[in-house]
Amino acid sequence: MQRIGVFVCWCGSNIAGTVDVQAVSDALAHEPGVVFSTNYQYMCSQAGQNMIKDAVAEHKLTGIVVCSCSPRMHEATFRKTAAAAGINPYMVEIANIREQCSWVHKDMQTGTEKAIILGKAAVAKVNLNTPLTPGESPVTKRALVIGGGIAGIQTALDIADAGFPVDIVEKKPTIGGKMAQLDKTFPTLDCAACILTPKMVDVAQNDKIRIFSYSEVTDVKGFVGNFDVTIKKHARYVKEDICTGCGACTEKCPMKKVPNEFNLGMDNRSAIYIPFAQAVPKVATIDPNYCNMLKNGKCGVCSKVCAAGAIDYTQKDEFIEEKYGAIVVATGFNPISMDKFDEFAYNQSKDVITSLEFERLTNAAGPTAGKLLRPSDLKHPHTIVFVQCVGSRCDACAEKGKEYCSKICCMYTAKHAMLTRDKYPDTEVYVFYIDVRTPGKNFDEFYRRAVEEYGVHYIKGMVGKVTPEGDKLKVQASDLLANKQLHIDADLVVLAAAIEPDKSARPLATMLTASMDTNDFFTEAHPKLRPVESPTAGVFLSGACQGPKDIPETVSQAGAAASKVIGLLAKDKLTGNPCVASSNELMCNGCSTCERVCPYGAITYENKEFRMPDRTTAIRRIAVVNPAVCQGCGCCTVACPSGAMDLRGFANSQIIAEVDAICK
Amino acid sequence: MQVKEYKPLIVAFCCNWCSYAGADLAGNNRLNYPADVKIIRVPCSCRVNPMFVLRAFQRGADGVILCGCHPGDCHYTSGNYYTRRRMALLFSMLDYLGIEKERTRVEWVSAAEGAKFAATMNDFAEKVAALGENKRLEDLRCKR
Amino acid sequence: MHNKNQYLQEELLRTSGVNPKKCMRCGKCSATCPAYDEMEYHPHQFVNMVESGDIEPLLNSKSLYRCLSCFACIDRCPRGVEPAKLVEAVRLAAIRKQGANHLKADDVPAMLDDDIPQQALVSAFRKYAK
Amino acid sequence: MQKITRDQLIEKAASLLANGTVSCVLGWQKGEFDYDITPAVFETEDELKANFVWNDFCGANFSKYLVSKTKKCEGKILVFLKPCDTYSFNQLLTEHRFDREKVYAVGIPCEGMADIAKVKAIAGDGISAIDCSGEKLAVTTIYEDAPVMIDAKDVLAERCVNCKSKKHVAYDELIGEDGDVIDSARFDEVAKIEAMTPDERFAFWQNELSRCIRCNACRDICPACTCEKCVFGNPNSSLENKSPANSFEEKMFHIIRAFHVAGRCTDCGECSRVCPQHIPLHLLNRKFIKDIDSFYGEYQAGAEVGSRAPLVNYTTDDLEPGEVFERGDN
Repeated sequence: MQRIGVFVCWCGSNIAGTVDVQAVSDALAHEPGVVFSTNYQYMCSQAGQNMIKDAVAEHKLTGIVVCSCSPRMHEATFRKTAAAAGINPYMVEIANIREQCSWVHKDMQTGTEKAIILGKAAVAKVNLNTPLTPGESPVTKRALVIGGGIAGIQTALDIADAGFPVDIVEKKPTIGGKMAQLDKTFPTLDCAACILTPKMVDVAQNDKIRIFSYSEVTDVKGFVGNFDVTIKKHARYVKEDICTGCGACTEKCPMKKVPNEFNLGMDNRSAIYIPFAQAVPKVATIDPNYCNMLKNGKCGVCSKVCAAGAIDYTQKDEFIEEKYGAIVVATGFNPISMDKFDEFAYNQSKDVITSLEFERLTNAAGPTAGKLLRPSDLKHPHTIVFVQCVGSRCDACAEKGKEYCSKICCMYTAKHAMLTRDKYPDTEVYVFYIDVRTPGKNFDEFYRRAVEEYGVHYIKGMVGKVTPEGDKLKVQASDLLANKQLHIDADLVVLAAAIEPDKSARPLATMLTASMDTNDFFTEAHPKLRPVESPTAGVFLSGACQGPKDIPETVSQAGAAASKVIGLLAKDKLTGNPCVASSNELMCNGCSTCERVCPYGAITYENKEFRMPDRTTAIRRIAVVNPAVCQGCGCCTVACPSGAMDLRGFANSQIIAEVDAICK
Repeated sequence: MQVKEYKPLIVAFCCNWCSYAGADLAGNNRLNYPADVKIIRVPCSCRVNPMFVLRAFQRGADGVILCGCHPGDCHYTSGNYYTRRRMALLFSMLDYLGIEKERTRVEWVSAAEGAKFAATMNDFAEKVAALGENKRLEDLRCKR
Repeated sequence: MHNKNQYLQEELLRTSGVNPKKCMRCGKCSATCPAYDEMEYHPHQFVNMVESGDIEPLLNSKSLYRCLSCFACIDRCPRGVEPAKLVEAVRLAAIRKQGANHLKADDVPAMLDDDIPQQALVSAFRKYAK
Repeated sequence: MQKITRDQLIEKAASLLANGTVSCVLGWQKGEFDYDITPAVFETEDELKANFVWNDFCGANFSKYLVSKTKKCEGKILVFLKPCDTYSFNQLLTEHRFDREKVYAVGIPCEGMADIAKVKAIAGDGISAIDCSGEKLAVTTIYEDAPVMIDAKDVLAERCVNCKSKKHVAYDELIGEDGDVIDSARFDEVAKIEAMTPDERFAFWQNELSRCIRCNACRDICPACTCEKCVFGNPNSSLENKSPANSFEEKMFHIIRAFHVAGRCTDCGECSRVCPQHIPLHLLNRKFIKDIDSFYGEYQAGAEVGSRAPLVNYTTDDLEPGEVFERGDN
């Protein structure tokens, strides 16, 4: 028989305001197994925890029930308290009388009644609890970073810096990501390439870091500390280790009409290409969709001009299997498609562009070599209209757009407007905004400078319609403060498109069993306290895959993710979750049903000799659970017809005891 | 004689990762739902054995609801897919035995859906209350 | 804020099905409105005024009848507020206030005219027979 | 009358015993009466000749016995399998419940088995002998001198009237000819209950299940219920329930039993055959089979070894539990 102590928390007035805590502790004092019952203002405080420790010593407690806030909040706290008091931490159960009782009910009587029942259920469960000890598993001291943008680069550098090997998997032929496409960065206006490319070089030169470019993750198995990952390396038809990146092939390639994705299709590249001058790895890649040699066997020019002999038209996709201890997701973002926003005439006029396209138009390495020329006729635009919040902050029910604020648009639009006025004082620049959101160090000052020093016209209101007419774009907009409708003849319209997670994130999340929100951003383990960890152990989040972020924030999160990875890889062994399935060999039929439903392949079978009731022996097939692989979902326990399979910590008998206590 | 006001007894099995967190969020946002709902935490909706559901009814529950992560979002990848099949068959069987189908329900509630959790519980409690006491599951054997 | 028109406001929200609290004051409805210059109160003001209970001026404004019901504001509103439906509801309120809110089935034959499209009659009947 | 004779089977068994292929034979033998035939293990030709029986009352499905017998018997066991028995045989193999190498399976055709209750309904009580060797069943009672002649068709067991398959899905050797899978009307009865109002369904099942005496015969005969320890007989399962303690427990027992075998039940009908209270238990199992077929696509347990049963499988777009009630066929 257990000797259970019950501790009812007031949580100040959070619980005590709706639940008669004295009545609860009195009622639970008479439950079977309970030898001590009390209540206190803040059980989670040091004084509260000491109270538990004292009671354990005084009353020789073997089990503890805390009636308090959600176990998701303080289960770990009270387990530690129990351990400190010399009780197995898994002899603690929490009755959630705050989130699921006092906070959702208003009436003292019903709240108290419910709290007592929840407490009884917890007591009933503790009566059947058994001490559990976590198993141990080794840690593979290597990390995988998925995505080679600034987030992935920073994370990889920081992990490598601590001495652990890191692999970066990047689906594009080069690392660098979105930041490589940017011109200048707010609020300091230093050029993106100047601060990014040295980091890219650092990655290339770091002997702890391997880059799998033009590759993607196709399969993830295993668990924290022991992931088995399959990486698919797409055939680039160029031998990576031999290519010197001289670029002779790209010059001689006769197929030059391929839309250049690095410049967002605003100019062309050749079928064999190096995305940009500072690409890492700086090796050519053949685009099989356009290469004549690969398509119909006619050409072969690149192979002839390559002095190094790096071209290999027979290259095949390659699958690499590698073991990792930790995985960092840094899959980043993309601007959303403007197809559904007909009113801005994005698909009708070449002179309506997104902000990312504007970045390329102003970049010295861009299609116009840094001169601000409008795409349709390469003339200098004199009137430019910037539209903010295109597709951001939309109604959840709206078919187009996203519900969230994309966070970075206010600042980059201010940057674009300021730079335009700085370089071309003869242009009129209008920015239509709903709100200007500039929470960040030196951000608001930056925006004010755009208005006060550079004379950018900030207008509170929205653009309703853009109509191409002749070589002008007729912009119809509202000025809410002046209460009038504006008609502007613009030469260029720039849309601050909302950003969304990269499309590869969703299938990756499924592979990693990491959860996502409705917008396909990865969910963090705790929104405030564990912002760089995924709820799936061993999976960490870096950059915009977790939510919209600017560069400073991305870099700091990348560093934070790296430090979490380092903390994990620094351990030699991981202690697992002891709440895993186990099979009672005496009852097991060996029927393989459990094995079929296990998502982790944690169950295997072995033949074992048993003594039968009639004193003969027989060989029987029985299930064996690998506790390091089992994650404790309990699916097998229900599939098992004989009830041989049970889940520690959530045993059939424990759940039934809870059901019985509630239904009494 | 004083007639005691009928209060339904509802057992809610919530998976630890989504629905239990959704219930916590309902609490954080102070969204009311009837105190008749008592939550039992399970690691995954697939931990819920049909026996638990029947046991609850046997011991006098008036309604049993299972909440889990949305299909595709299971913390354990596939648990809720199995739950979905198991409960579809179990509920169909209970219906076949003439037991009111409103007494059982499966609802997918994510950790972000505190409002949905509260709304679901309000709706379910209301439907169960409308059915009154759970006589059928208790009395199948005894002809009256 | 004290709201003297609470009853009327509730009526408008009910008949229109619009929730003006969803508005984030971006002004896209007004930016998009083809009849903007004809109006005294513009679509975004309409939403704002109904929300604050400042409905009398709307009832008496000609703006009410300048709305073309082109629904551009409904289409483009990022928040799904549907200002045109609110304009329509205020129009109906204005008509009802004048007592001319009812069209009886018996009145219809007298109004029959080859030039009136059948659709107009049906929609008028649907609207004013409530 | 069965197409193959007792003598044919004894001859086959004797020759396999003689040449050492098998060391024992799982067959039928007469019980107290001609119609209560029980399974038995034969080790010699003499035993076979003395006690082996094959007639219209040999309904017992031997598959389940292989689980324990293969562990005990030295050498191979000869087992006679009727078509419907072969499905159970395969299902048990899928679940690794016995060693295929230790079994020599002889498939035998079946013309359908007789239901003694139906025989009694025609011939009356006090049956002293039944002769199945002629065209008709000759039933002798203690009250009449002349035997009552009954057409076997008129007393076919329900499961044989709705026979789902005359095809053997597993055997080492076949005696006689193999048949085909039959497009049976076995779900008609289920559909009839589904078509009732909830109140009628409740009344129907209350009437049926209230007769249950929890003798566990249905569980003990079921070839899918081969658990080393049944949850209902396990004191540590919290569900131990050897006899009904309160009014709900029959239903609990029968729902759980049907659920445990859902997707594994081959619809052999043994549960209903052995029920002393004549509860149509097969209607519970068939409900699950019907539901599985309509929700997740047709599936016949035991049709092949190693197939993935519907309850250990899923698709991402399965129907929701709430949707089962919205379907037209419910």
